[in-house]
Amino acid sequence: MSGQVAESATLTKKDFVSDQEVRWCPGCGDYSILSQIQKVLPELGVPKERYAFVSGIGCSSRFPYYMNTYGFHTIHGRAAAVATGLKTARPDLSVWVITGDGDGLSIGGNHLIHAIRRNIDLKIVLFNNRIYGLTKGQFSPTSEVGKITKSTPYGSIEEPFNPVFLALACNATFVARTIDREPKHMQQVLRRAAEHKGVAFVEVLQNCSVFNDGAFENITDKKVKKEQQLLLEHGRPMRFGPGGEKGIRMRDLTPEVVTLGEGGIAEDDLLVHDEAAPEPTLALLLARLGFPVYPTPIGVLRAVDSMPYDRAVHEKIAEIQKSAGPVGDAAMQELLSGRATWDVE
Amino acid sequence: MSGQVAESATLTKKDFVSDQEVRWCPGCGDYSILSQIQKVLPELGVPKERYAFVSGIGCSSRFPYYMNTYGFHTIHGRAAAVATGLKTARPDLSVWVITGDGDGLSIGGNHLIHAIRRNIDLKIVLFNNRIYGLTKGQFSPTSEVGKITKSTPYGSIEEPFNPVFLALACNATFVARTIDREPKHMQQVLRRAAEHKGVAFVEVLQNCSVFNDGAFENITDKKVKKEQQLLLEHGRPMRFGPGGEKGIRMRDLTPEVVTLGEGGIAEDDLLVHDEAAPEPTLALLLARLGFPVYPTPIGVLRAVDSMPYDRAVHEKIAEIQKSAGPVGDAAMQELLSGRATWDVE
Amino acid sequence: MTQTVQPLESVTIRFAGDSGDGMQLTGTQFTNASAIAGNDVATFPDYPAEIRAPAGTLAGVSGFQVNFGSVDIHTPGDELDALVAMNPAGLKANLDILKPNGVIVLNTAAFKAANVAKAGYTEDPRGDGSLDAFQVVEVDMNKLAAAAVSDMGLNSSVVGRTKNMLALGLMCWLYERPLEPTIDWITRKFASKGELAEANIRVLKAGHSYGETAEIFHSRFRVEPAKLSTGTYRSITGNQAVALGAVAASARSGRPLFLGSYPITPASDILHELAAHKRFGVVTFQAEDEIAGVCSSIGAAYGGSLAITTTSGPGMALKSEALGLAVKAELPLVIVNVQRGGPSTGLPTKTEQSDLFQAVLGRNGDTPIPVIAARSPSDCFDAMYEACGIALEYMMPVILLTDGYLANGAEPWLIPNFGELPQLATHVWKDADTFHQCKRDADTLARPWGLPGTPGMEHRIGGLETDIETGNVAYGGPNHQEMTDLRHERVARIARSYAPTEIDGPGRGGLLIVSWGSTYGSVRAAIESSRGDGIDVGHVHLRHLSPLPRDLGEILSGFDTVLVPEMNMGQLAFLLQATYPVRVKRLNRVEGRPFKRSEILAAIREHSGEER
Amino acid sequence: MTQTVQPLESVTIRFAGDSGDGMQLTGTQFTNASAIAGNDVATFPDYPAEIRAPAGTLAGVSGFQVNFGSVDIHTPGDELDALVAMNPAGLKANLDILKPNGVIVLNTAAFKAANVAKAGYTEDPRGDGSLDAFQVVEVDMNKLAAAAVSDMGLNSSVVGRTKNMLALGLMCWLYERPLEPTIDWITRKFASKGELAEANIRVLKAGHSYGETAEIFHSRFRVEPAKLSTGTYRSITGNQAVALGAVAASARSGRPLFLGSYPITPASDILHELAAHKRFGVVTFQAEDEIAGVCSSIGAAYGGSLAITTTSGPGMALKSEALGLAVKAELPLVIVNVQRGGPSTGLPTKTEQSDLFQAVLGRNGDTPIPVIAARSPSDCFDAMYEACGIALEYMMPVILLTDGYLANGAEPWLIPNFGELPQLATHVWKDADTFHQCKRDADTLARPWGLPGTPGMEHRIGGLETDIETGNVAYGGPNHQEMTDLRHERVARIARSYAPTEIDGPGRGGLLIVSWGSTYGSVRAAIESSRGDGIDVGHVHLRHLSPLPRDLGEILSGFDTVLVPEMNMGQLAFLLQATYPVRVKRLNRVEGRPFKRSEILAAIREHSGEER
Ligand SMILES: Cc1ncc(C[n+]2csc(CCOP(=O)(O)OP(=O)(O)O)c2C)c(N)n1
Ligand SMILES: Cc1ncc(C[n+]2csc(CCOP(=O)(O)OP(=O)(O)O)c2C)c(N)n1
Ligand code: SF4
Ligand code: SF4
Ligand SMILES: [Mg+2]
Ligand SMILES: [Mg+2]
Repeated sequence: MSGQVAESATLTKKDFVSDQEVRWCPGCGDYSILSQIQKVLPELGVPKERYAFVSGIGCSSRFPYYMNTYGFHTIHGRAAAVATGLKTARPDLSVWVITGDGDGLSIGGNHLIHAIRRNIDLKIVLFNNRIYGLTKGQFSPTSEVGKITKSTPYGSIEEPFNPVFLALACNATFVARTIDREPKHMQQVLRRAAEHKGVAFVEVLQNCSVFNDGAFENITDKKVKKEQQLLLEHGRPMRFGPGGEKGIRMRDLTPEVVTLGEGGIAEDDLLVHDEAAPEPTLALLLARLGFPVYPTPIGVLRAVDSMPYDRAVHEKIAEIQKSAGPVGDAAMQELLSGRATWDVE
Repeated sequence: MSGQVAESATLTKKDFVSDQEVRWCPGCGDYSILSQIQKVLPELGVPKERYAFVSGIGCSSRFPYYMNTYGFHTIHGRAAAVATGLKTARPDLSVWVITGDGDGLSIGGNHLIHAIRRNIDLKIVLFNNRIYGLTKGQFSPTSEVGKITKSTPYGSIEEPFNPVFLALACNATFVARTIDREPKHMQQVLRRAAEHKGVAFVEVLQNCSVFNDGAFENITDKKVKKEQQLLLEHGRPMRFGPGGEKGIRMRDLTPEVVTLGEGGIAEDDLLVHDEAAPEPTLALLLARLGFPVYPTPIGVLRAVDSMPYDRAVHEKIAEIQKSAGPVGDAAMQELLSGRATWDVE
Repeated sequence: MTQTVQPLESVTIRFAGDSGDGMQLTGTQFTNASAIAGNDVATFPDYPAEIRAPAGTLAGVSGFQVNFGSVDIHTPGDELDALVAMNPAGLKANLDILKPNGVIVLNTAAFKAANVAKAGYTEDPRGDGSLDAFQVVEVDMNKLAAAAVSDMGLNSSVVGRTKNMLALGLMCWLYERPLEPTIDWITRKFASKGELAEANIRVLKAGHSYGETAEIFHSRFRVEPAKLSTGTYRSITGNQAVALGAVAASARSGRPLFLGSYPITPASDILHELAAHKRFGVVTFQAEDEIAGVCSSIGAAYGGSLAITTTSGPGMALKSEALGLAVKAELPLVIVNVQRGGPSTGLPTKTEQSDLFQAVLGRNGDTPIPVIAARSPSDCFDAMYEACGIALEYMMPVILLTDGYLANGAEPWLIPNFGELPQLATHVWKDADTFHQCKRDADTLARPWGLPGTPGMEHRIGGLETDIETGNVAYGGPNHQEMTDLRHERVARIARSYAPTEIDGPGRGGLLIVSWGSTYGSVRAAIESSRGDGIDVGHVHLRHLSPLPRDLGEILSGFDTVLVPEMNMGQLAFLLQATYPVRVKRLNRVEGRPFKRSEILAAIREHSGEER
Repeated sequence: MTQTVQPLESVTIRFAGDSGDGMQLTGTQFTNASAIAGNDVATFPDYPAEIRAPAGTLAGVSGFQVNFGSVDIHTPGDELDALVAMNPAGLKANLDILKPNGVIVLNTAAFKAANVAKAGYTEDPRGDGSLDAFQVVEVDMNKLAAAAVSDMGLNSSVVGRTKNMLALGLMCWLYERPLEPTIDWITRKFASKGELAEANIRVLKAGHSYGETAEIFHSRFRVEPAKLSTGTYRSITGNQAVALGAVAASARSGRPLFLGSYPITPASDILHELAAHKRFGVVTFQAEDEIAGVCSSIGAAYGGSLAITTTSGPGMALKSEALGLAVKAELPLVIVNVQRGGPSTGLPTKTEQSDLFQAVLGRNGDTPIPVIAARSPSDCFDAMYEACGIALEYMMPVILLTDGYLANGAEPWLIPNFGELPQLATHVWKDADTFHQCKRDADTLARPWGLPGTPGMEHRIGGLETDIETGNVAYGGPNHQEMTDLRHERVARIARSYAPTEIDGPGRGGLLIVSWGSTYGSVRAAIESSRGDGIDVGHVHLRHLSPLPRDLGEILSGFDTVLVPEMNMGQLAFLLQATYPVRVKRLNRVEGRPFKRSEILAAIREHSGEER
C-alpha cells in the first residue's frame, strides 16, 4: 500500500469490525482470516478510510461486508480487474483483493495473472479451500486428482494449479503462503504483504468445514504440523521437524529432506532461504515442495522490489504535466482545436 | 495426437494447401509457420481428415483457412476452450490450436492455462510477434517494457509474460520454443509436439513485418544467432557459439555462461539438458534465460509422460459402461424412472 | 386412542428452520411420500444465498413448501395450512402466510431465550399472544429424538441432526403419508453408515408414534389420491428433468451428449446429475468459466456431439459473444438458462423470469436464436427434448429458459416410454462426393453437418461473414445482406412446425391471459378459481418465445384485453407489443417467488370488467 | 496552357488501391485540404479486415471516398464523379458506383498483365470496351514519381511508396485544392526523416504540375466554399470526437478521466487518441480483455474517476455481465460501442447499427441502462459529452452508440469554446456527518458518490440485492420489488430533461421518417432531395434510444406512416412498436456501408403515397 501515514495510532481491531452479522458456517476457516486482517490493519499506520476491500463472488468474497472499511463485493472472478482500475485511478488507497480458489483461479484466472504480471500494488489474499463453497461443493482448480465432489462423482481427473507456483511464473514480486489455523503466522505474512510495494499474492490454506473438511489436515493438524510445515525465514537455513532436526538440502537441482547429524549433515549444508533473490529460482523450487515427500513451505517465498504499475502511471503523467505546463482552459481549447484549423467568416 | 495410423503414406505438403489465397503481409513470419506445418503433417501417419485446426482471432488465427484440413476460426481468445470441447468429445482427432500472443495470452490467457493444466491432448502453437497485428499495432502481453505502440505512445510500463515459463507453471507436459526463420528446427519441434501424448505448447518467435519488424532480430539474425541461440538437445551438454565454444554451467542455483577451455572448463562441467526430468526445475531455469545476458533456449524444454485428459475421460466412461452392461432402451427406461416410482391405475 | 380423520382436497405445509437443519431434505422426502401416496404435488424450496447463515437468525432460515392434493395442483400454495418451525426464526419468517387457525408445529427445544432474541423477537412469541389465532403444537423434538436413540451411544451432535426426521415422522402421521419411501431413502443414503441409518429411521418412527400416542392433534387429515392419468410416476425436479431430457435426446438422435458448464446457482444440479450418467456416454466438462463452458460445447458440437451448456443469468451474459459464433457457424447447441433474480448477482437463490430480453435479443449483430421455455418441473423434460430436436434439425443454437422455481421444485411425472419418444433426425453428412458446406436442406435451410474425421469433406468454418455460395470468408455488402436475411429466415421457419396454439377457455372474447414459463401453474390455478366464480377467461401459455407462433397474432386480436403476468418488469409484454398490433396489460411481480394464485385472480377480476 | 474551370456544387471522389498503397492516408489528406478550402465534407473509409491482403487482388482493395461541396454535405455520396484507381483491382471493385461519363484516373504502371489477372479480369479493361462510358485518364504514376526524385538516390521501394502523393497532387490540381495542408503534414510526420519528407513533397508537387502541364483533362473543377456558420473549424473523425468529448467532460466535471479498454476495430483509435493525452491527467489502461476493460473502469468509477470503456459489438457482448454490476452498484460509467457488422466477428471493418437491441435490452435481470447515439463524426463530441453528463448526474452507466462509419469518417467541426461547455455536476459527497449511501437526490434519485479515502464514510457496495433503506444485503421479496422499480424509475426520469423532440418538416401529416445514429446524413440528404421534388416529409432523428423521449408517442401518432430506415434488420422499429401504439414501415439494409441517398429517396417515394 502507498499513501502517507496519518494519525491512525489509536485504531484498534474493533474499528475494522462492521455492523454486519458474519454469515459463514460454524467452523469455517474464513473467520480466522477475517480476524487476523482486522488485527493487522490497525497496526499499519494507514488511516482507516484509505483501505478498500474488493472481492468477487464466493463464500470468501463476502469478506468486505464484515470490514468497516470501504468495500466492493463485485462479480465472480473480476475482483482483480476491478481492483486494478481502482488502484490505478487511486494509488493513494490501500487496495485489498479477497478471492477464492474458484473466484481467483477458475473464472478469474486471467485477471489474476495479469494483475500480478503488471505488478499493480494490490494485496491479493486467496482463500484456498480447494472447493467451491458457495455453490455447495464442486471441485475447484486446486482440488486434488481423484477428488469426489458433486460434479465429479467418479473423481476429478484434473491436475490442480499450485497458486504460488503460478504467481511466480507471472513474475510476482511478493508471494507468500499461510494457514487459517496459524493466526500469528498469518498476521506476520499479512503485515509483510501490506508493507510490500507492488503486488502481494498471499495464499491462505483455508478449511471449508462443510464441503471439504480437513482438506489440509495432513499439514495443519497439531500432531503433524512440525513435521509437515517448513517455516520460511529469510537468510535462515531451512529446518523443520519437532525439534528442528530435519532440513532441506540441494542435490544438483533436486531438494532433499535430510536429518541433521545423520551422515554428518550440518546446518551449513542446508539450503538457506533468500526471499529477495533477483531470480525466482529458489522460490519456484520451494513452491513445488509439499506433502507427502516434503514439508509444505509456509511464509514469504519471494519479496523483491520493482516499480508498481500504478505508481509508474502517475509518475509518467506528472512528468508530462510538468514539462507541458499547467492545464487550464487554454490548454483545453488547444486540445479541441488540434493541429489544423481554418476559419469561416 | 492420438488416433490410429491409416494409409496416409502418400500424403504430401500439397494435400494440406487449401484453395484460399493467403492474406498475410509480404514478409510476415506466418508464411513460414504455415509452410512448416504443411510439411510436417503428411509425415505423421495421421489421415488428413483427422486433423482439425482451431484458432481464435488475429493475423495468426487466419491460419485454418489456408490448411486443407478441418478448420474452425472461432472468436478472440477462445480457441483453447473450443478445442478443449472438440478434443474431449473426439479424442480420435489430432486437434491443433493456432493462437497469437494477444489471442492466447491476453484475452485467452485463462483458457490457455487451464487447457495446459488439464493436459488436454492439444497441439498449441502460439505465434509470438510481441504485438497485436490484426488490430494494427498495440502492445501485447509479450511486448517489452518501454515499447512504443499506438496505445502506448509514451512506452509500455508492463512486465511481459514469458510464454514458456507460464506454461511450465501450469504443469505443461510438453513445452518448446522455435523460430519462424528456422524452418528445419521448427519442423523438428512440431513433429515432437505432434507425437507427444498430452498437451504440447510451442512458442514460435514470429516476425510481424509491418508493426513490429525485427522484434527478434537480436537473436534470430544470421550474424548473431549462433551466439544468441541455445539449441536444446536432450541428454546433451548445453553448448552454443559459432564453434560451440561456449556453454552453460550452474553455480548453485544460478546458470552461468562459460567458455570451454577457459579456466579449465570442460564439457563435463556443463549443464546437461534433460527434457524428461520429472520435476520442471531445469526447464524453468531454461525458460528464464535470454537476451542480453544469456543465449535464448530453442527446442524442447520439457517433455514428460502423463495421462491426457481426453483419454482419461473416455477410459472412465468405457470402464463404467463395461461394468454396467449395454445401454439399450431398457437402460434408458430405467434412467427415466429413477429410484422411486408409483403407479396410478 | 382414536382420532377423527378429516378429508381435505389439498393442503399446503412448510418446513422451516436453520440452513443446517436439513429442511430441503425433509421437504423433499415429505413430497416424495405424498407423490407416492398418489397426490398431485407442487413444491417451493426457498433458501438463503449463504451456505449457513448465522444459526437462529432470520437470514439463515431455509424453507421448503409443499402443496399436495387430490385435485390438480398447479402451485406450491399461497397460504399455509401448517407450518413446521424448527426454531423461532423459522416461525417468524413464515407466520404471515399461515392461514387463520392454521397449525404450527414448533420445536420447543429451540425456543431458548437466546434463539428467540436472535430471531428478532423481543419476547417469546408463545407467550405474547401473537400465536393466538393458530393451533400451536409444541414438541420437544430434540428430547424425543434423543430418547429414541438413547441406547445407541451416539454423540449428541449426531443425535441433534436427526431432529428433522422427528418432524417428518410427525407430519407423515398427521397427513397419513407412508414412511416406507423415506426409510428406503435413508437406507440407501447411509448404506455404508449403518448406525446413522438406524438412528434416522428410529427417530422418524418416533415422530410418527408420537403423533399416534400423544394427544396433540384433534384430528388427522386425509388427502385422497389425485385423479392423475394412469401410468407409472416418479417425482422429478426441473433440473433433473432437463438432464434426463438431454440424455434421452442424445439416445434418440444417436449423437453423444456433451455438457460444458460452469457451476452456478440454481443451475448446478443439471451438471451434477449429468456427471453421474457416464454409463450413457455422457461427457461432462466443468469448465473454468461460462465462456469456456459454451465454447467447449461449441467445439463438441463441431465434433458431432449433441452439445449443451447450462447456466443462470450472469453466466448467460458471459456466453453472449460465443452464442454469436454458434449462430454464424450454424452449429447445433442447447443453452439452458435457469433464471434467477437480477440484476447482477442479485438474488441468486430466488426465482425470476427476467432474462427473456437477454435470451431473445441480447447479442451483438443481427443474431436471432430460437427461445423456448418450460412451464413446470416435469415439463422441463419435454422442453429440453424439443430444444435438442430444434437444434439438431435446424443446425443452430437454441435457448431453453427455466427458472429457480422450476429447477428446484418437484412434481409427479408420468414417466414416458422411452421407446415412444420421437426419433431426432440430424444433418450428419456421410457422403463426401455430395458434400458441400453451403448445400442447404430445402426445408429447414440447415447446412450439412460435416464432421471432422470424415475423409474428403475437409472444410473450414468460422465467425467472419462468409459467401453464401462458397462458404469462404466474404466481406461483400450484398452477400452480407443475403446471409443476414438467411439467418432470420432460418429461425422464422421453425414456427411452421409448431402445433396450433392452444387456447384454454373461450377462443375469443373479453380477457385473454398470455403467460410463459413457470407462471403457468399460478395462472392455471387462478383461472380455475375464477371459473369457479363464474368469470371465464382465455389462457394461452407460450412455449415458444422466439419465433412466436404464427397464429398468435390472430388469437390476440380476438380478445378485448390481453393480460401478461410475468415475474419481471414486462418483458414478454414488450415483445408482444413489438410484434403484434396489440396493447397488453401487465402484471409484474419480482419478489423472488412464484405468483400467488390470489394475485393473478385479483388481476383477472380487475381486467375482466374491462370489455369495451 | 489554359484550361476551363467548371463550377460544381459537390463532388464525390474515391481513391482505391492496395491495402499497402496508403489510400486511407491519401483520402484523409484530400479531405483536410477540402475542408480547409472551406467545403463541407463527408468521408467513407472502406478497407478490408486483413492488414495487407494479397497485393493486387479484389480482397486487398482499400478505398477512401470523400464528398465535398459548397452546399451542406450529409453523406459520402452515392456515386462517384471520379475514381482514382491505383491498380486494376481498385478499378474493378468500384466501377459500378462511378457515374456515367465519370473520370477514371488510373496508374498505368499497375496494369501489368499479372495485375490485371489478379484483379479477376480476363482482359485488360482498358482494351475491352468496358471503360468506354467514362473519361479515362492514364498516368504512369510510378514513372512520374521516380522522375521527381531521380536525383535523390533513394532506393526504389521507397520511391514506389510515394506514388500515392502523385495521385493526391494530381487530384488537388483537378479540384483546385491547396497543397499546403498536405505539405505541412508531411513535414511534421517525417520530421526526423528529412529525406522522406522531401521526396513526398516533391512527388506531391509533381502530381500537381503534371495536371497543370500535361493536357490530360479538358477542364478543372471548382467547388466553392460552403456556407458554414462562421467560426473556427477543424476536420474530425468520430473516434477523435469521442475522445475529446471525454476529456472535455472530465475537465468540466473535475473528475479525472479513466479509460479501461481492449483494442478492437473500429474502436481502437479512441484508446490511441486518449493514450496521448496524459497531459490532461488521462489514465488509459489497455486491459487483458473487454471484461477487464469494463471492470477496471468500474473500479475507477468507484474510486471517483469519470470512467469510460470503449469497444465494438463482440466486446460489448463480453461486457454485459459487468454492466449489470454497474447498474446495481449505481456507478457512473460511459460505455462506447462503435458498432460493426455482425453476428460474431462478422465484418470487422464495416459499419452497421445492429447492436441496438444489445445496448437497450442485452443483460440478465431487469437492468435498464440509458442509451444514446451519435449522428455524425463531429456529433460524437456532443453525444459523448452528454453521455458523461448523464452518467455523472444520474449515477449510472450510460451506453453511447456510434458505428464504423462515424468512427472513421471525417467532417468539418466548428470547434466549441471550451469555456462555454456546460459545467457537469457530480454527486461526490464530502460531508461524513450527513452521508448515507441510500440517501438519494430527490430529483434524480441518485445516491451520493462516497469516495474511498474520505474519513467517516466507509461503506460497502456490491452486486447482491440490497435493502432500499440500509444498503445492506437483503433477499426479501418486497424490497427487491421496490429496488427493481427504483432502478426503472431512475432511468425513466432522464427523459424529463430532454429538450422537446425536433421535427424537421411538417409536424404532422403523411410520412414521418424516424432515424437514429449515422443514418442521419443519408436521411437528411434524401429529404432535401425529396423536398426538391416537392414531396415534404417529416423527420425525427433520435439521439435518445432509451429512455425514448416523452413526446415521441404523440409525434408518431400525428403521422399516417412512420418509416424507420436502419442499417440492421429493424431494431429501432421493434423498440418503437413495443413502446407506442404504432406500426412502422421498415427500410433495412445491412451491406456494410451507409445508406445511399437514393435508397432512402426511393422509400420516401414509395411510402409518401400511402396516406390513408
Ligand atoms: C458469472 C458467475 N458464474 C458463476 C457463479 C456461481 N458461483 C458463485 S461462487 C462460485 C465459486 C466459489 O468458489 P471459491 O471462489 O473457491 O469461493 P468459496 O465459496 O470456496 O470461498 C461460483 C461458481 C456466479 N455467481 N457468477
Ligand atoms: C472480443 C474481441 N475483442 C477484440 C477483438 C479485436 N482483436 C482482433 S485480433 C486482436 C489481437 C491480435 O493479436 P494477436 O493474437 O497477437 O495476433 P496477431 O494479429 O499478432 O497474429 C484483437 C485485439 C476481437 N476480434 N474480438
Ligand atoms: S461452505 Fe465452506 S467455505 Fe463456505 S462458509 Fe461454509 S465452511 Fe466456509
Ligand atoms: S500485420 Fe504483422 S502479423 Fe499481421 S499479417 Fe502483417 S506482418 Fe503478419
Ligand atoms: Mg473455494
Ligand atoms: Mg501478435
